[in-house]
Amino acid sequence: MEKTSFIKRPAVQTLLASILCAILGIVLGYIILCFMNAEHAGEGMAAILTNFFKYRIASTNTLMKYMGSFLVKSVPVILCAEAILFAYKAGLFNIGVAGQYTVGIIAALYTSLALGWSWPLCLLATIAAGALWGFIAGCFKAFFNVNEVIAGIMLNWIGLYICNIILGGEKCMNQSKSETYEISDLNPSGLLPGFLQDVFGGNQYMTIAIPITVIVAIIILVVLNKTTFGYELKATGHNKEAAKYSGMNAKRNIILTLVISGGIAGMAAGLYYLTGVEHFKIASSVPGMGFNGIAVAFLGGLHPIGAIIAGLFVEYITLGGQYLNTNYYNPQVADLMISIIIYLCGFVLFFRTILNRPGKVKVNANAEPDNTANKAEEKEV
Amino acid sequence: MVLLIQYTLIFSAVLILVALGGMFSERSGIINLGLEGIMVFGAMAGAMVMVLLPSDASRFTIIALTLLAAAVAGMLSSLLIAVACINFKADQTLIGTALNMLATASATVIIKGFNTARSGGTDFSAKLDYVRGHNAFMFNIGSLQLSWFIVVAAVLLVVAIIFFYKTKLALRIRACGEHPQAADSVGINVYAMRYIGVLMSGFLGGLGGIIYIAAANSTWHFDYGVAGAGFLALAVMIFGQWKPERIAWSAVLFALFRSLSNVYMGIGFLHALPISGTVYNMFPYIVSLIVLAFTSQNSRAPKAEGVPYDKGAR
Amino acid sequence: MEDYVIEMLHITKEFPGIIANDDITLQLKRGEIHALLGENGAGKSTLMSVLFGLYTPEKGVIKKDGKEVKINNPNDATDLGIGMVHQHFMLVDIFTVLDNIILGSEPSKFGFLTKAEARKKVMDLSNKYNLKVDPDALIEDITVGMQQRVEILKMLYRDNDILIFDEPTAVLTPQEIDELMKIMKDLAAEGKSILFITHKLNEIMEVADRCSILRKGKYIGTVDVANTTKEELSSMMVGRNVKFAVDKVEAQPKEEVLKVENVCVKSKLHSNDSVHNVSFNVRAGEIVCIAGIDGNGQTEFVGALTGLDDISSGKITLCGEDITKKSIRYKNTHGMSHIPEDRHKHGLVLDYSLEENMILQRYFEPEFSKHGIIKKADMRKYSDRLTKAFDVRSGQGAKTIVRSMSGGNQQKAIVAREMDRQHELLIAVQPTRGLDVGAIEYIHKEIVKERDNGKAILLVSLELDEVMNLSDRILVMYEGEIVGEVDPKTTTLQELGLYMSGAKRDDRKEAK
Amino acid sequence: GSSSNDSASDATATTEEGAADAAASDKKIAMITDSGDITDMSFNQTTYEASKAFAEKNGVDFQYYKPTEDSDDARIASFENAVTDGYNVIIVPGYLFAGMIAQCAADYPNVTIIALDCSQGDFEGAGMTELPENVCSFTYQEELAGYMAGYAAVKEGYKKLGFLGGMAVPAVIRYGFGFVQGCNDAAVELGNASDVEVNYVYGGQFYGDDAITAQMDTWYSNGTEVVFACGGGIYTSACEAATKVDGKVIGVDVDQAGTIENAYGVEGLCITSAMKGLAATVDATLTDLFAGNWSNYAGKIENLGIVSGTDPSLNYVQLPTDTWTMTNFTVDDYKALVASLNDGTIKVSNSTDAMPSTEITVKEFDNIH
Ligand SMILES: Nc1ncnc2c1ncn2[C@@H]1O[C@H](COP(=O)(O)OP(=O)(O)OP(=O)(O)O)[C@@H](O)[C@H]1O
Ligand SMILES: Nc1ncnc2c1ncn2[C@@H]1O[C@H](COP(=O)(O)OP(=O)(O)OP(=O)(O)O)[C@@H](O)[C@H]1O
Ligand SMILES: [Mg+2]
Ligand SMILES: [Mg+2]
Repeated sequence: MEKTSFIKRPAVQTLLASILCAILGIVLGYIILCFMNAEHAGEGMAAILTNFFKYRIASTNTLMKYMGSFLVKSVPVILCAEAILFAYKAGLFNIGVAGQYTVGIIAALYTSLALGWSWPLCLLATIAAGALWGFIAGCFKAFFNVNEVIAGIMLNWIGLYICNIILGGEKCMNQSKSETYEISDLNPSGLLPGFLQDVFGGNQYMTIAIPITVIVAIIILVVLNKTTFGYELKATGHNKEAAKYSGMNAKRNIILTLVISGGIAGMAAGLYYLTGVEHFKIASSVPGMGFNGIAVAFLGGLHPIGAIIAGLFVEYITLGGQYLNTNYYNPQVADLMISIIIYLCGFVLFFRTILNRPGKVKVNANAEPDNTANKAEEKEV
Repeated sequence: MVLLIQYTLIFSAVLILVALGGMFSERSGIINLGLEGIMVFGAMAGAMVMVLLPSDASRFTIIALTLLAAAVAGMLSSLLIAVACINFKADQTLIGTALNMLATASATVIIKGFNTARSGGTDFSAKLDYVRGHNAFMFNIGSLQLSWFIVVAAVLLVVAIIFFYKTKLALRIRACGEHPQAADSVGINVYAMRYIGVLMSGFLGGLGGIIYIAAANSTWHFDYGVAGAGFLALAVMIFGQWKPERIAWSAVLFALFRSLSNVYMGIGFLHALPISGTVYNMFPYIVSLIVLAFTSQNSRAPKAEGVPYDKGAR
Repeated sequence: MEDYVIEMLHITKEFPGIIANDDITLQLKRGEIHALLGENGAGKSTLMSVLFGLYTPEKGVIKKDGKEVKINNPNDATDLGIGMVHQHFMLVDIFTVLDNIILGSEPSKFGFLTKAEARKKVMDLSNKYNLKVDPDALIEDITVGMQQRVEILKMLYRDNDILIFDEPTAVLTPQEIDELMKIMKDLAAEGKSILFITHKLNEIMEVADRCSILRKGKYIGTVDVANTTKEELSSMMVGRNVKFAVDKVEAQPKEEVLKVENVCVKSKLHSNDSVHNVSFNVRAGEIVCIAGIDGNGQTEFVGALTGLDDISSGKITLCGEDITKKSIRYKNTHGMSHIPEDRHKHGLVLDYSLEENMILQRYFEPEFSKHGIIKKADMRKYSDRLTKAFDVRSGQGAKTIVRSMSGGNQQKAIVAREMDRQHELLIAVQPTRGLDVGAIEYIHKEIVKERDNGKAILLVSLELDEVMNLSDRILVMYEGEIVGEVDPKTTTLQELGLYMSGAKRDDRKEAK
Repeated sequence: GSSSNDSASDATATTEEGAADAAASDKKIAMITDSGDITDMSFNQTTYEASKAFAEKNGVDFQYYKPTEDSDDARIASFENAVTDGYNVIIVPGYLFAGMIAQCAADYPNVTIIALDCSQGDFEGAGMTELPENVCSFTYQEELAGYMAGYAAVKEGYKKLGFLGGMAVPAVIRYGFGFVQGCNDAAVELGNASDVEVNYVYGGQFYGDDAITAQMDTWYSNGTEVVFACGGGIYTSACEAATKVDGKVIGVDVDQAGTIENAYGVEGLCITSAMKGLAATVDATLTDLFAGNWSNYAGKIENLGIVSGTDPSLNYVQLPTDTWTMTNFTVDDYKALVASLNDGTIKVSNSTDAMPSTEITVKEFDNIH
C-alpha cells in the first residue's frame, strides 16, 4: 500500500477500493445495528459475516450445500451486471436489462414447461429472447434516436406484462399454487446438467450455470479488451461520430451491443430458472435483478471479473441477513447495509481516480484548439 | 369517465413533479437516477407527519406540514446525490441506483422501528395508515374528487415554467448542464448551480413521492418502495425533452393511458372489447414508445450531464 | 519603471509527465498588444489559463498594477478586469447570442431577467466596436466568425480591460481576420491591454507591439515587433530557420483519380441545396484546392464525398469505380484518405490512447489483428514509428490519452495516420488549422511529397496563403457551387477574393 | 443469546431424547414466513402473533425466520438454520411449505413441524403421500366462511356485491367460490337471483395500491354496495373506495370490523368478516404438544371447519357475533345457517377448479396485476 508504483496499478487499486468500501459499509452497518439494538450488535454483525459458515461445525456437507446455494443465487445478478457493463463500455446505458431478464424468464419457463424442450434449446431460447428485447431497444435507438434509457424502461414493463400473460397461462402456471410448475416434474430434460453436486453437499441446483457464468465474464473481458469488436464498441461508445468517420457502422454497433447485452441478460434468467431453484409468480413490478445488476456492475468497477466478485459479495451480505436474530433485528437490515456499501462505492471510485491520474481535468479543453470540439461530445437522444 | 379524469390527474401530478425534478437536476448536469429513492424518502416523511399530527390539527396544518416534510426529506435525500456526485465526482448512475436501494431498505427499517416504538412492540410492520391525513387533502367538485395535491402540482408546474424560462438562476443552471466550463469561465459557481439543481429535484421528487402514496391511498407499505414510478418519471422527462411544458404534456398522455388500464372496466364499451386487462396495462408503455419513435429525432440531452465537473487541480 | 498592468513572474505549471510552463515570466504593458508565440504544446494556453484562474501554478506570482494578486478562479480574474477568448470557445450551444453574452452578469429584477436592458447594452457595444451579431440566433446556428464576435462582446460587456485572445484567428476566414485585427487595434487604442496568441507571424507583424516567445515550456525572450522580422521570430520559436514558401516543382498530373459529377447535397437548414451541381476531377500527382469563405458548402461537399453525410444526387468515381453509394469503410479501404475538418468530432476518439487512435481505420486489417484479436505489440510498434516520423509529442508516448495532448499534436497525429494509410486520394480539410509554423512547414512538405509520389490530393482550405502556396489548381466554391477555376501561378489574391465573395463567376457549364 | 456453536449442540442434545416425552423446557419454537412478511395482516401475521403469545405465556424461546426469497430452497435454508439454532418446534404457515416438509421432515425426526394450510393435495404435489410422525397440518374450509359471508350479505339485502381476492391461491379461491355460492343460494331463496350480481377479481398481490383502488372505485361508482376484501392488506383499497360513496366491505380471516372502523373513522364500514380460527389452532396445538399430547396430531392432516351446529363460537370458520351489525339477517338467522351447514342440509363445494355455476350474475374481471 505504501509504494506509489504499486498503488497505481489499476487492478490493485480496484481491489483496494473495493475492500475499503466493503469495510466502510460493514462499519456503518454495525453502527446501524447499534442504533437498533446496541446490546446484540456484535452478535448480529458476526451472524451476517459468519453467514452459512455457521454450519462449519455441524456438518461440512451442509456448509458446502449452502456454499453451493450461494453460488447458484449469485449467477443471475452477476450476469445482469455483465450485460450492463458490456453495453456501458459501448456508451449505452442498458437500463432495459430488467426487461431482458424478464423475457428470458418467459423463454426459460415456456420452452421447458410448455414446449418440453431440452436444456440446450431452452438456454438458447432465453438468450434469443433477451437478445430480441435488446434488439427492439437498439432499433428504436438506431433508427428513431429514442434514448435507450426510456426505451429500456418502457420495454421492461411491456416484458413484465407479457410474462404475466404467457407464464400465467395453464401450461406453465400451477393454478393451485399460483406459481409455475416444477421443471423437474414436467420436463427433467429442461434442467441444466449438474456441476460438482457431490462436492457441494448434493446441492441439486449446482449446475453448469456456475462455470458458464465465469466463462461469459472472461469472454466479455477478452472481447472488450483484446478484440477488434471490442475496440469498435468502445470507440462507438466514446465518440459516435469518430466511429462513423472511421467506417464503423454505428447503427449496427448500437443494435449489436444491445442484442448481446440483452442476450446476456436473457441468459442470466435462463441460467437461474433452468436450475429449478426459482419459480415465476405473477408480479406487479419488474424484477429487481436488472437494477441490482447496475449496482453490481459499478461496484465491480465496470470490470467483467470485478463484477463477479462484487456479485458474490452482494449476495453474501444478502444471505447474511437471514442469520440475524429476528428478535432483535429485522432481516431487511442486510439490504440496508448493501445499499450503503454500494453508495460508498461512489466515493471509492473517486478515490481511485485520484490515485490514478491526478491531472485528469475537464478544463484541459484549453489544451485543445478548436471550438467545434465540444460537439464531439454531443449526446443525442 | 369521472374516474378516468380523477386518476389521470393524480398520476400526472406525480409524474409532472418528479419529472420536473429530474429535469432541473439534469439541466444542471447531474443525471438523477435516484428519483425513485427520493420519492420514497419524501413519501415516508410526509406519511409520518400525517400519522404524528395530533387529531385536532387543522386541515391547513396537516396539508402544510405534510408537504413541507415531504419536500424537506426529498431535499435531504437528494443531498446524498449532490455530495457524492458534485463534490466527490462519483459516478451518477451508481449513486442514483444506490440511493434507490438505500431508500427502500431504510424506509423499511425506519418505519418498522417507528411503528414498533409507537405501538410499544405490537406493530412492527413497514406500513403506515394515514386516512385522516389523506382525507384532509380531498375536496370535491361535483362528482369529481380532487385533492390539494393536484392543486399544488399545478401551481408548481406553472412556477417551474416561469422559473425555467424567465429567471437568472435558471439560465445559469442550464448553462452548467450544457457547458460547465463556459459557465465557470464567466464566474458562475458550477458546484453551487448543480447543488441547486439537485436540491430542486429533491424538493419536487419528495412532493411527488407523497402525492404518489397519499393521493389515492390512505395506507402504504414502505417495503414495496414506489414500484418504478421514479423511473417512469425519468422516462417522462426524456419524453418531454427536458422542457417543462413538454414534460407536462407527456405526463398527461402517459397518465391518461395508465389510468385507462385501471378504470377501463368502468367504461362500458372498453370493457366489452375482447382485450385482456394485461394488454390494457401494457398500453401506456407501447403508446409511449410509438410516440417517441416519431418525436425523438431531434431530442437531445443536456450535453454535459453525467460528466462530473472538475475545476482542475485546485 | 515601466507601466505594467500585468506581470506573471516565474510561473511553473506541471502536468503528469510534462512541465507545461517552466519558470516563465511575462509582462504586459498598459495599452499594448502583446503577442505570445510558440510551437504547439509550448505552453501558451496553459500560461493564459493560469492568468485567467483556470489553473493554479505550482510556483510563481502574478501582479496587477504592481500589486501581487491571487487568481483562484475566473471570478477573481473578472474582478481584476481580465477577460479571455478561449482557444476553444466557451459558449453554450443551445443558448442565444444574447444569453451567452450576459451569462454570469445578467441584469435582473427580483431574480427575473430583464433582457431588454441587456439587449440595449449589447447592441450599443456591437455598434460601437462594429461587432455585428444577431442577438437572437442560437450559437449552434451561427458561423465561427460570429461566435468569435460573441466572445469578444462577452469581454466588453464585462468592462474588461485586459483581454486575452487564445488563437482567435485559427478558425476565421481572411476577411474575418482582417476585421478582428482592426478591432484589436481599436481596443488597444482605447487603452485596453491585449495578450494575443497566434501561430501566424503575419498577424503578429501587423498588430502586435511586442512578442514573447515560448519553446517547450520555457521562456525564450521578448522582442519589439517593430525591430524584428518573421524569420527571426520563427527561428526563436522553433530553434531553426523556417521556410514560408513551399518548395515544389511543377505538377505532373497523370490519370484521373477522382471524378465528381453533378453532386448535390440537401441543406439541413434551408430548402435550397447546400451543394449544387458540383463537378470536377482530380488527377494523380496534382493538388486541387477548393477555396472559399467558410459556410459556402465545403463541409457539406466533403461530407458527401467521404460518406459522412447523405448525397442527394450526382456521381462520384474513384480510380474508375463508382463509389457514390459505397460505405465509408469501403472508401477507406479503396484508396481514400481523409484529414477531417473537425478533429475532435470526427478525427479522434479523445478517450482512446494515441496508439489506439493511430489504427482507427485499420484495426481490422491483418497487420493489426488476427482472428479478431488486436495485435497490441504491432499496434504499439506502428504508433511509435508514426509518432516518431511526424514528431507527435505527448506526455506518455503511445499510451497517452489523446484528450490530454495539445491541439497541434492531435492534428499531427491525424495527419500522420492519414498520410501513412494506403491511398490514392488524400482529402485534406484544413490540414494545418491551429498548427505552428514549423509543423505547417512539415505538413506542407509532406503533402507535396505525396503529390510527387503520384497521389491525388484534394485540399479544402480557408487560408489563402495555404491555398496559394500549395495548390496546383484552385476551384472556388460559392453558395454551394463551383464558381471558378483559377491557376495559382497566374491569379492574384484580389481575383480570388472576387470569386470567393460571389462578385465574379465563370460559366463552367459549357467548359469540360 | 446463543452463539451458533451452542445451538448446534442443543440440536444434537434434543435429537438424543424422544420427541414425544421431551420436557417442555427443551422445546424452542420457531416460525418461518412464507412469501410474505410477519406483518402481512394475513396468515403469516396471525400465526406469528399466536405463536409468540404462546411462547411468552409459557416462557419458551421463540423466533421467526424469513427466507431470503420465495423458493423451496430458501425455505429449507431457513428451516435448517432454525434447527441449527436449536429450535425444535417449527410452525410454517401456507401451502408453499409442502415442498420443504417433503424434503426435510424425514431427515429431522426430532423436530416437530406444525403446518397450516398445507392440504393432502399439496403434499402429494410435493411427492409425499403420507406425513411422518413429526408433522401435522391443518387446513380450513374457507369456502364455508366465504359462503356464510355471502349468504348473510345477500340476505341482509345487498344486491350488488364484489369479491376482491389477493392472489389466486387455494385458500383465497375457496373463500371466493364459497362467497359466490353463498350469495347465490341466498338470492335463490329470496327469489331475486336475477337482480343479484357479484363482481369478481383478484388483485394479484396482498396489499392495496392505486390501481386496485381505481378498480374498486369503478365498482362502487357503478353501484357495487359491498366488497368482500379477501387477502392480507388488500382491504385498504376496498375501504378507500367504499368510504367515498358510503359503500361497505366484508373482512377476512379475523374480525376486522374494529381495525377498519378505527382506521377509516367510518362506523359500520365493515359489515361482517369471514373468519377462520388460525390463531386458535396454533394455540391449541402448541398447548397439546407441550402437554405431551402430540400423538393426537402426529402425521395427521386435519381439515377444520364446522364442528358444532349449536355453538358457532366453537367452529373453526365463523362470522363474528360480538360485533354484529346486520339487521335483516340476524344472529339467530346465522345460527340457523350454521346448523344447516353442520347437518349437511346445505352443501358447499370446496373445488377450486372453476367458478361455481350460479343463477345470479357473476362478472369475472382480469387480474389487476
Ligand atoms: N474490479 C476488480 N475486481 C477484482 N479484480 C479485478 C478488478 N479489476 C481488475 N481485476 C483483476 O486484475 C486483472 C488486471 O486488470 P486490468 O483492468 O488491468 O486488465 P485489463 O485492462 O483488462 O488488461 P489489458 O490492459 O491487458 O487489456 C484482471 O484480469 C482481473 O483479474
Ligand atoms: N489538463 C492537462 N493535462 C495534461 N496535460 C496537459 C493539460 N493541459 C495541457 N497539457 C499539456 O501541456 C502542454 C502545453 O499545452 P498547451 O495547451 O498550453 O500548449 P499550447 O502552447 O497552447 O499549444 P497549441 O499551440 O497546440 O495550442 C502540452 O504538452 C499538453 O499536452
Ligand atoms: Mg493552445
Ligand atoms: Mg493550437
